[in-house]
Amino acid sequence: MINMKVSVAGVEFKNPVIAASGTFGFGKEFASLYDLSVLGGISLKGLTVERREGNAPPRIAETPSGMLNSVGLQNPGAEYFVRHDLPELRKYDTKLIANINGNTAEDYCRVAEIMSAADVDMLELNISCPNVKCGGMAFGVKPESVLAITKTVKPYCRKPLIVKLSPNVADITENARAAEEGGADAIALINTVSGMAVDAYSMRPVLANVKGGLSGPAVKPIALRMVYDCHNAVRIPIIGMGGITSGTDVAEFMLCGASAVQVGAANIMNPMAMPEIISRLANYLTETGIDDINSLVGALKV
Amino acid sequence: MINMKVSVAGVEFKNPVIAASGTFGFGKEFASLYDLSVLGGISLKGLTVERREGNAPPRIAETPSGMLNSVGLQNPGAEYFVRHDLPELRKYDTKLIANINGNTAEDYCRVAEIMSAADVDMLELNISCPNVKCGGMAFGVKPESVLAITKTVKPYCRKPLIVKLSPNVADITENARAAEEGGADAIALINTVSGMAVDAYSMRPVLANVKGGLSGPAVKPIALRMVYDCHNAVRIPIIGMGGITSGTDVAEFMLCGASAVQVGAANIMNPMAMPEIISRLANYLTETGIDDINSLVGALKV
Amino acid sequence: MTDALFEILSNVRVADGIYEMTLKTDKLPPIKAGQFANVRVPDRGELTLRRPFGIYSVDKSQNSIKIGYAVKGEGTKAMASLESGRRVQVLLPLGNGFPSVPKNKRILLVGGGVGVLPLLSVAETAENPVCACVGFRSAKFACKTDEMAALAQKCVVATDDGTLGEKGYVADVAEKHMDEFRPDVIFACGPEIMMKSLKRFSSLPIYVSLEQRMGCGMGACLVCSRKIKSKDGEHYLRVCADGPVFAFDEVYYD
Amino acid sequence: MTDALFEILSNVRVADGIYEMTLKTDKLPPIKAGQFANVRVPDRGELTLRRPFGIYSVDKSQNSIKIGYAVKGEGTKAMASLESGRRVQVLLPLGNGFPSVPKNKRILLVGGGVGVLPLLSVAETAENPVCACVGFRSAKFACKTDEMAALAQKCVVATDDGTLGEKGYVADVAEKHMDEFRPDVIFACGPEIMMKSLKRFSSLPIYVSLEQRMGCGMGACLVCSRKIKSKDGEHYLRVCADGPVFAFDEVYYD
Ligand SMILES: Cc1cc2nc3c(=O)[nH]c(=O)nc-3n(C[C@H](O)[C@H](O)[C@H](O)COP(=O)(O)OP(=O)(O)OC[C@H]3O[C@@H](n4cnc5c(N)ncnc54)[C@H](O)[C@@H]3O)c2cc1C
Ligand SMILES: Cc1cc2nc3c(=O)[nH]c(=O)nc-3n(C[C@H](O)[C@H](O)[C@H](O)COP(=O)(O)OP(=O)(O)OC[C@H]3O[C@@H](n4cnc5c(N)ncnc54)[C@H](O)[C@@H]3O)c2cc1C
Ligand SMILES: Cc1cc2nc3c(=O)[nH]c(=O)nc-3n(C[C@H](O)[C@H](O)[C@H](O)COP(=O)(O)O)c2cc1C
Ligand SMILES: Cc1cc2nc3c(=O)[nH]c(=O)nc-3n(C[C@H](O)[C@H](O)[C@H](O)COP(=O)(O)O)c2cc1C
Ligand code: FES
Ligand code: FES
Repeated sequence: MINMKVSVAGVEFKNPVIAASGTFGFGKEFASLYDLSVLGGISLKGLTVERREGNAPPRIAETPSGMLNSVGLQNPGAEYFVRHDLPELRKYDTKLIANINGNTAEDYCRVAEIMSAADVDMLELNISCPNVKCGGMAFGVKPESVLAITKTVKPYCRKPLIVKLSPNVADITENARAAEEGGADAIALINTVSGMAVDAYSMRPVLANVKGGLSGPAVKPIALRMVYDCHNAVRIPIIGMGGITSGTDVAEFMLCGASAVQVGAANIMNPMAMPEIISRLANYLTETGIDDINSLVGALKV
Repeated sequence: MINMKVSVAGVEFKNPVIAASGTFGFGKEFASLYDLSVLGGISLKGLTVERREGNAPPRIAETPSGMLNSVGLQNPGAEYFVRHDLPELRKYDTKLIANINGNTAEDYCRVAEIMSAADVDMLELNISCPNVKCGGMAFGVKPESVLAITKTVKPYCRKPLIVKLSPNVADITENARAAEEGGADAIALINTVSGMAVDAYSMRPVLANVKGGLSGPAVKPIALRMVYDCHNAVRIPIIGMGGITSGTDVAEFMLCGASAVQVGAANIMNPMAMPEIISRLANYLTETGIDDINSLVGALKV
Repeated sequence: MTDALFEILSNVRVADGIYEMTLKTDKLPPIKAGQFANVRVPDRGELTLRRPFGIYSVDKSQNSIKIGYAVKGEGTKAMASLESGRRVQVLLPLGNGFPSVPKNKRILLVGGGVGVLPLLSVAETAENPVCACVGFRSAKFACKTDEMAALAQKCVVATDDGTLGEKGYVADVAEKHMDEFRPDVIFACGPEIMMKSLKRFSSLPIYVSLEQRMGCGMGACLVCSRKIKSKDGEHYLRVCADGPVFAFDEVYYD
Repeated sequence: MTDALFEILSNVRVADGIYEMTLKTDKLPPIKAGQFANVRVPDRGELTLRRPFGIYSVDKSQNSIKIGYAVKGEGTKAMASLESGRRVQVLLPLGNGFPSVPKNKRILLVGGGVGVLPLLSVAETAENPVCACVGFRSAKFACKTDEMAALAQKCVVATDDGTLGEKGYVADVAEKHMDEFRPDVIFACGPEIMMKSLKRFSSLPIYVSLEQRMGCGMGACLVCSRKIKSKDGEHYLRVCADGPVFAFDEVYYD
């Protein structure tokens, strides 16, 4: 029997494949296509204290092997989610990660408090959303502010805390170390890369918000490089993501040092992406004769 | 008659489409496929004082809609180039840009001196190559060092100076302003994005150098965003690049604020890319009823 | 909802730049008029997003559907060159479709351009008396007018330049024929500007099928939002899952 | 050198995982034995790099060429599914090919796996006496042995597992037959490990055709370098433009 179980900051996932925040809603849409219990976990749509409407549409643009989004954290608010969506979701045998967002440090703390009291398994501090004016990325660029926000929020967390890093930085290892120092139990990377799409004929940006966050296969080389760099920089586990669409993509991230991965854009490209990725990953392990998936972590031969 | 002529820092290009450094050699290979005089210009393969061998192979990896390279500035040395390759190249009616590289500030100054004395039209300071250990990107990350190197090299330049910026930074506008302040006559962006590719089966990086520079269509959204941001930050002209493969791509960059563009990876994907792009660009101008291409620059309706 | 491989039975040009594709699968789920499909463009790995198209005709016995599409950009261009026998990944049925209205109520379908296609699904399935007014820029872009005429009690065709049917914008032409149509409810689909021009009929219930750039097409990614008026104020609703059909007076037209 | 659209005349499987594609264009430039082509995988926009393949046969009268390819990754997988009539963008001829040697000199071709294919072009065009020793992992991977046998004076086939011809690695088998081959020069193409094992023959001039990951294929981008010994020391030369054929003793094998 091949072992696919991985453990991140004490939380055990049945396999390393987790749905990435914002691309999987609160899971219910996908539940009508397949059993969510096959998933390692689900990182839920980013939550804020209050309901948020998000940015003006259009909010998505296709780019070569990628996509830009500018959703801007549309969500019903953390408490609403806990009451209306969580109970149904909890019926599945999969780990749940609450993705925490805010405009201010207080907001973050408040959502961390609410979600710490709720029946979720981990918290993911999103300080890297490029699509909201205040909050989001503002906290995630400078190592000092990564350190400060992590330290501030950590005491409100009664679940293991993941800090999700932005790739829009000069040296991601500084921010990884700042998160570690601030008390993060794990880091997740990458969030989307700031980008833009233009319609040459209308002479307008495709997104109403002008800029958006790039994700999908196009960013995979950037994400792999950042995971690899962070693996050499911090001791806490890494959840890798950015452009994963196949079982071998998962292996590539783990070889670079990720203990688990998240799958985002692929869910949008192909609603059956995650079960397919998980079964391909199992095939890959068989083909390569690996009996414990954990042996991949950081095993890149350089 | 539609005007395709653009002028960058006083140098007039017959059209805004320039071959990007490193993807076009010294032109002679492409000269056997088409007349180089159709081009706006050519930015030559990066030159150093001494001949350089570059990095160990493999030096290229395919990524989704992109490619990674780790050439590491293989070149025959600036003086050798001037003697052996420049005379032949100068026969074509197109502008030539010398791409200047070095390990130390002195190196940069020396190449700037050599190329200032040679029959080229502009100099392009490459402080953003991610593929060499010392030099290159080290000078291009921090605004202070961009300012310092620009200031140091500028006095040796007897041709208009372009400073080529790295995208591997948190805020490219700071570096654009630093280059402007240091005396750059124009900026060029983006150089390649630091990335990595892994072979899941051999469990090794695809590139011998482990990391490489990402370019091609995958990076276009990142490049457009950076050109747009810089256009709002500096007064000197911008040469935009990153993933251009079509006439409308050129228009997109110009709408975001580029006065001219460079075409890199597309030459590798398709050796006829540049003449095709130029003729498509002319079609685009006809279709949209634009009679002076300069009216596109920064004309994005936001 | 199911995401399945469909085989292309046929893929033919039906008007200038407009194609009709018949797609067959093993087991087709039930589909309502006005629902849509999210189609993956095969082979073209660089095209990450699926393309949404209304399902305008369903043949349950054959497990086949028809979509009609205008060639606009890269994706539809690639689709137009696909040959019969090729397989395409399709997610369907998506969205809520047009509401069902009591059988005795008369439905008027107002369609512009390829917007007539989703309306055909109503004409095909509704047990109500159905009339239609369909408009095109010019005769060469007119599509499926015969089918509509066969399915509807009355079908008026309009073109902006008068090269087919009556000359004029579809809403103007529809207005002239209101006495004959005598609708209880209007279902509409077409360009935003056409939809906006239906304001004159707003004494009647109007349902419009909207378009928005989409990602998942199934309600999960929240990229397809549109501002919709509801009891508790204005909210961004998902065109894919909460629409694509909305009541006219809930929609903001600007 | 020309970059032109070629039409696929045929694309057939010739051994397990190995295909042969015949490509025709309007006007084929002259091509030397051992030169190669850089092929754009059609439709798959996400595959940015072309794939290099040896041109193993040229029909000047038909303006057609043949390439043979092993299905390895995404690009060759996509190529294997292309149907006749499809068009493919091809840059050719590339590289310097095998050197011409005086007509009376006997050439021994040593090929491993799909490496036999570029050698066929030598057998097809050289006016010299040509012998060949071609090796495969197993009978099911053996390709073009009949063609080689028809073109060469003598052709010995070897397989690692003995399922076809003589059992053993190709260099070992070639060594046994040296008295019959009596070569003046050896041309070789195959996996690195096979090439390395030719060291035993290095009293003879040996020319090897190398593979390296490539970009432009035409000498401009400098990504395909390989360390080569020359008079003034070791230098990175371009496999595409300075090769792909190099003298054995100029090449570093590690
Ligand atoms: C619910 C719904 C039903 C539709 N039904 C039909 C139909 O039956 N027939 C038909 O011809 N068209 C229909 N459309 C529009 C159709 O989806 C677009 O014309 C098509 O996606 C354009 O793809 P492209 O590859 O040609 O364009 P590209 O410009 O290459 O597309 C780039 C991206 O923009 C999106 N996009 C571009 N135009 C539109 C648009 N108008 N609406 C939504 N997304 C767009 C594409 O889906 C893709 O993600 C419908 C749209 C929606 C939302
Ligand atoms: C000069 C030359 C001549 C060749 N002739 C032949 C031939 O006649 N028949 C044949 O079957 N193969 C030949 N090869 C190898 C062939 O190019 C690769 O097997 C093929 O590119 C793999 O493509 P893929 O899409 O299947 O693999 P992928 O793994 O999807 O390719 C990814 C990238 O890696 C490159 N790549 C992968 N393997 C190789 C390799 N071994 N050498 C160079 N690049 C590689 C691809 O070109 C592509 O850029 C030759 C290579 C060279 C350099
Ligand atoms: C439509 C969309 C919405 C997203 N929303 C969130 C979010 O709410 N919180 C968050 O942390 N990341 C969000 N992300 C980022 C993803 O979780 C992920 O970090 C990124 O997309 C890279 O992974 P991918 O290439 O697999 O998509 C969103 C991404 C997309 C495409
Ligand atoms: C193979 C290769 C070699 C390059 N060498 C250089 C170089 O010598 N100097 C330089 O300034 N940029 C170099 N670049 C970067 C390009 O000039 C360009 O900035 C980058 O590739 C982005 O444009 P593109 O997406 O059109 O390729 C190189 C790029 C490639 C792909
Ligand atoms: S397209 Fe994803 S929610 Fe509508
Ligand atoms: S592949 Fe570009 S120089 Fe050889």
